[in-house]
Amino acid sequence: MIVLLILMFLLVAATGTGVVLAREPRRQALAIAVNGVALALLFVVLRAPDVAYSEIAVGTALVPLMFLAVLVSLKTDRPKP
Amino acid sequence: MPLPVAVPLLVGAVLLLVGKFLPGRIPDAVAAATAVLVVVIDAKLAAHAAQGPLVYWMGNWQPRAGVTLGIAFVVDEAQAILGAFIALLFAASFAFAWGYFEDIRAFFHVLMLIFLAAMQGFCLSHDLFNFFVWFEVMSVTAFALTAYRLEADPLEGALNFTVTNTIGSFLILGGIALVYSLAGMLDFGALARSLAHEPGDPVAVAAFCMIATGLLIKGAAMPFHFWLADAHAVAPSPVSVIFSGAMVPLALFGLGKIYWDAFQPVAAVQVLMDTTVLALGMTTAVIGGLACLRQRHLKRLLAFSTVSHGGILLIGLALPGAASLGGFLAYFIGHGLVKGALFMVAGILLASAGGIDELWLRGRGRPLWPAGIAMAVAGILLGGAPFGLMDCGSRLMDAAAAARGEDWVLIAIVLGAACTGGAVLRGAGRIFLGLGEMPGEEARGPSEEESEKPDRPLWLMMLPVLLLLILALGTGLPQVDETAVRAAGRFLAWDGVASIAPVTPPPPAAVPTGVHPLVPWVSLGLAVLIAAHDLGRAWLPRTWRRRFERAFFEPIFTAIDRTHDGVVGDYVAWILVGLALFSVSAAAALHAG
Amino acid sequence: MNRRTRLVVAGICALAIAPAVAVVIVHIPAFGHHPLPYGDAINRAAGAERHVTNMVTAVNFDYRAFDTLGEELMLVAAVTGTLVLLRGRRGENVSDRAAQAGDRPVCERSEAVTLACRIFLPLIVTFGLYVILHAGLTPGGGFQGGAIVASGTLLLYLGESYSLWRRLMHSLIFDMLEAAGAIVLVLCGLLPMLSGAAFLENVLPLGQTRALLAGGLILVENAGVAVAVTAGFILLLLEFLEETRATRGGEKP
Amino acid sequence: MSYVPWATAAWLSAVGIYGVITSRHYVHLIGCLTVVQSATYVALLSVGYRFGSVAPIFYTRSPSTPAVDPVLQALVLTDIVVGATITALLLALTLQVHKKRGTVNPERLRPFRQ
Repeated sequence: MIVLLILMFLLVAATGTGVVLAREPRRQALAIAVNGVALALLFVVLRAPDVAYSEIAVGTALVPLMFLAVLVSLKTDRPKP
Repeated sequence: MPLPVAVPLLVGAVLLLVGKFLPGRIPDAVAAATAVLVVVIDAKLAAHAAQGPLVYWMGNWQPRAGVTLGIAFVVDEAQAILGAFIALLFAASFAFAWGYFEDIRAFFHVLMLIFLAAMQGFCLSHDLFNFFVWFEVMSVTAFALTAYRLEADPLEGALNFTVTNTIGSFLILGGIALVYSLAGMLDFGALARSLAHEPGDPVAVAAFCMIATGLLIKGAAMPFHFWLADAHAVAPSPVSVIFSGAMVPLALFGLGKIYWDAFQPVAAVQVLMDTTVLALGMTTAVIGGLACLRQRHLKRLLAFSTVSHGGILLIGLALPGAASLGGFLAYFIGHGLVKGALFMVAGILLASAGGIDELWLRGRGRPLWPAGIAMAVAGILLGGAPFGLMDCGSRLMDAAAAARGEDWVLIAIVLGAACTGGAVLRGAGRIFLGLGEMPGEEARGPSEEESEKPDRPLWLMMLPVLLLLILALGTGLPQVDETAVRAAGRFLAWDGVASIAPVTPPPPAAVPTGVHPLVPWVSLGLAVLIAAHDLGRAWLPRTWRRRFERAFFEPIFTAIDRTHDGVVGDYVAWILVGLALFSVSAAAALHAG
Repeated sequence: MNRRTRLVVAGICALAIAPAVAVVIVHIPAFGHHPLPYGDAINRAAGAERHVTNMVTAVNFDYRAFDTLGEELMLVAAVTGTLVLLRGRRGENVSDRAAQAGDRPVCERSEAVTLACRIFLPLIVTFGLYVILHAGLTPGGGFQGGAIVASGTLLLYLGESYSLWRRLMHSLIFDMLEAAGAIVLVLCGLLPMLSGAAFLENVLPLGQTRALLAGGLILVENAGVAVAVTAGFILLLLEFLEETRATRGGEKP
Repeated sequence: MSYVPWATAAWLSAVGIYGVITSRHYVHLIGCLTVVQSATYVALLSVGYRFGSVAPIFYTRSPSTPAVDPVLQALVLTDIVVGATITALLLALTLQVHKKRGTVNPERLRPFRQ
């Protein structure tokens, strides 16, 4: 159990670092989703299934989707100089 | 007792539902009526709380066997009066904004009503996490309201505001986690009881530092204040009224609340409050005042004056005792009234004269002379005039500082008041009298072109201004000192423990009188001198200008400009500086204890 | 400050903060052995008092329902703010139909994708509803289920077409649903007061433990939250996706 | 073992703040803020954890089984809403700023440029 916990904590730390280091925003949206999955797994191990559900729904689905939508519209948007 | 929160929430939600179908001015009227209703409820609560604190458990979850299960509101006079004042400011702001926002679906009113409810909740809540929830609701509505005009500067200001304040709220959450790991409780009273067992615990001190930093970011103390000038200067004027008049001081009051209600038993936290927070307050008062002199964008000028007066409020909070807390309460309300009136004057200029740049506006305010008179009166009050509600506040702080032999604290108060009052008087003289042909340092301050919708008659906009100024002037009676000190004394004695233990009235505190009767005059004189100097530069000898100003003031002003550069990364780095400051001084405090 | 100065400043500060963090980490009560009087009291009492088996739901919708009220209004405020920000420029009039994608080619979806989405959509929505309904019994609740349903509806977009999704997801309806959810929550607080009880006091009959309809007021609040969250998140997605369409002449859908 | 959770939380917030300070793209900056936020989830839930306990759901168990703290889980649920709403607002602000200024580099966005 303890080993599993330590592993999960390290995984979350690593994926979180990955989110920061993914400087290309489109890749970062993916990294956020991965981090969300890692967090949700950690929450399951920490005996918090309720929180894990909402992290899955929000952290891996809704938030990265909003990021992607914004990135697409930033790309298509041609501002007047 | 939950009504001050529930009523505006309900009205806000209903407005969101039916706003699309409401014609014309109905949302204005409904929102203003709601704010007035909240004033009435709060005033009734204040009257009831005169006998003793009112404790209300949401969902009727009374504590059981010493364990608090639910969330409590604890209302005493001080909080109820503050709540009533905030709602009053909202009512004035709604009146000022009458017809200003007639766009889609009353969104403005919905956001403002939720904002009002959040402030009431923040003010009355007695539970650490609930306190955070209302703090966060307050933030979210404030972020959205800042960007309401959808121009470039408001959007950038809102981004800086959001990023810095979000980091602040994460810090508060971290602090909550630390506290919970120690006490396993969230109610303030239960926390205080639990923390009293470990007076020297570094975890408790760290928790306090994190929560305090979060609140000081919102309360715009040095070095966390950078976002304020960007956000308050660009928000719509009726919103700036609330930001400067209520939101920033309320965050500081929140700091007082978590300190007196929960963390006071921790010895090192007391030391921190006495030294670090006091020093931050003094620096903020002075730096804010100097930066204020530098501005030509009128709303930005007012924003920096809020920073400065926030510093003065922080001084009142950091000095212990009922007298200085009473001073804080009086100054809170007095400053809110005056600053609200000033932002409304700025709004009038934006709407009727079509600009906000002090130099551009020179002489153009003449047709709006009533606003000019209001601005001058407000400037005199800000400058520390020996009458009015703000004077009550500074007199009490003066007495409290003198009682501890720390009279030098007054220097910061006088400097802050004089600089901000001087800057406002300068603006009034230049805009409404056409004085000051030759601009000074302020000429190189940043500015931009903007205006607000010019469709409201002057008298309608002047009405709330007059109301606020009359209140600020007319309530400066000796009885106010007494009420403020009594309310503060009871807050200190009751508020923390009321949720878990019966309370008895504390012995009535003596009302101290200011020991330095000349201080207000010095401060006001200095303010007038500063204004006269800036407006009459053309007549000053050139050597004076070259030698004195260039050598002495220019480096200061340049440094201020450089640091307030609007880059969010820098602001976050400054937050780290503040955190480092807290870490070092907390270590010192623990070591000393 | 340029980036390097900023990093140097931050680094120096980090050096000052790091020892403090280390001291805190050493002194914090050991992981896995915290005193948790509040949580234990709830775990002991809530099942018997509120006839629910999910303690998190009991906390969220009863013991600390006042937090949830604030949280929901925060969501409403944020959604309203986002609407102001994104709709303000486009104007209200166009927001009820799909914005023109300009001269972009409509990409054809492969039948496999359409089929997969048609299969998964009902599954996800059903699962979301299940999570909402079983708030009192098993993990989940209005918030989690609402978020699941909201993201599930996107499969319509993926599998069918944007304009169909847009037609079904009529924004006015969700505006009103969101407001209605918030009103339900506030009324959950206020109505018990009419009967002389406290704000948010659970005055409804509690029902049987382990039954679906147990918990009294918890059920109503859960429903209100579910409606507000579903509508709020759908609105957010709607506006952000609309934004990707609103400009003409983009090269990529 | 006892230090790992707190170290993780501290690391996440440090690395997130580093990202915020050095970011060149506002969307990236917002992503870094979500990392700082995840530190608060980790810290809160770690405080509520207890060895040898079950989740605070007693559908199939007796309520006397030792369980982890449900209050903190409720707090984290609220925290997640906070995060999602703030992210949405920030993204909307970024979009609009891009329309007005044509850039999303935080270092080029400064209100009141002289």
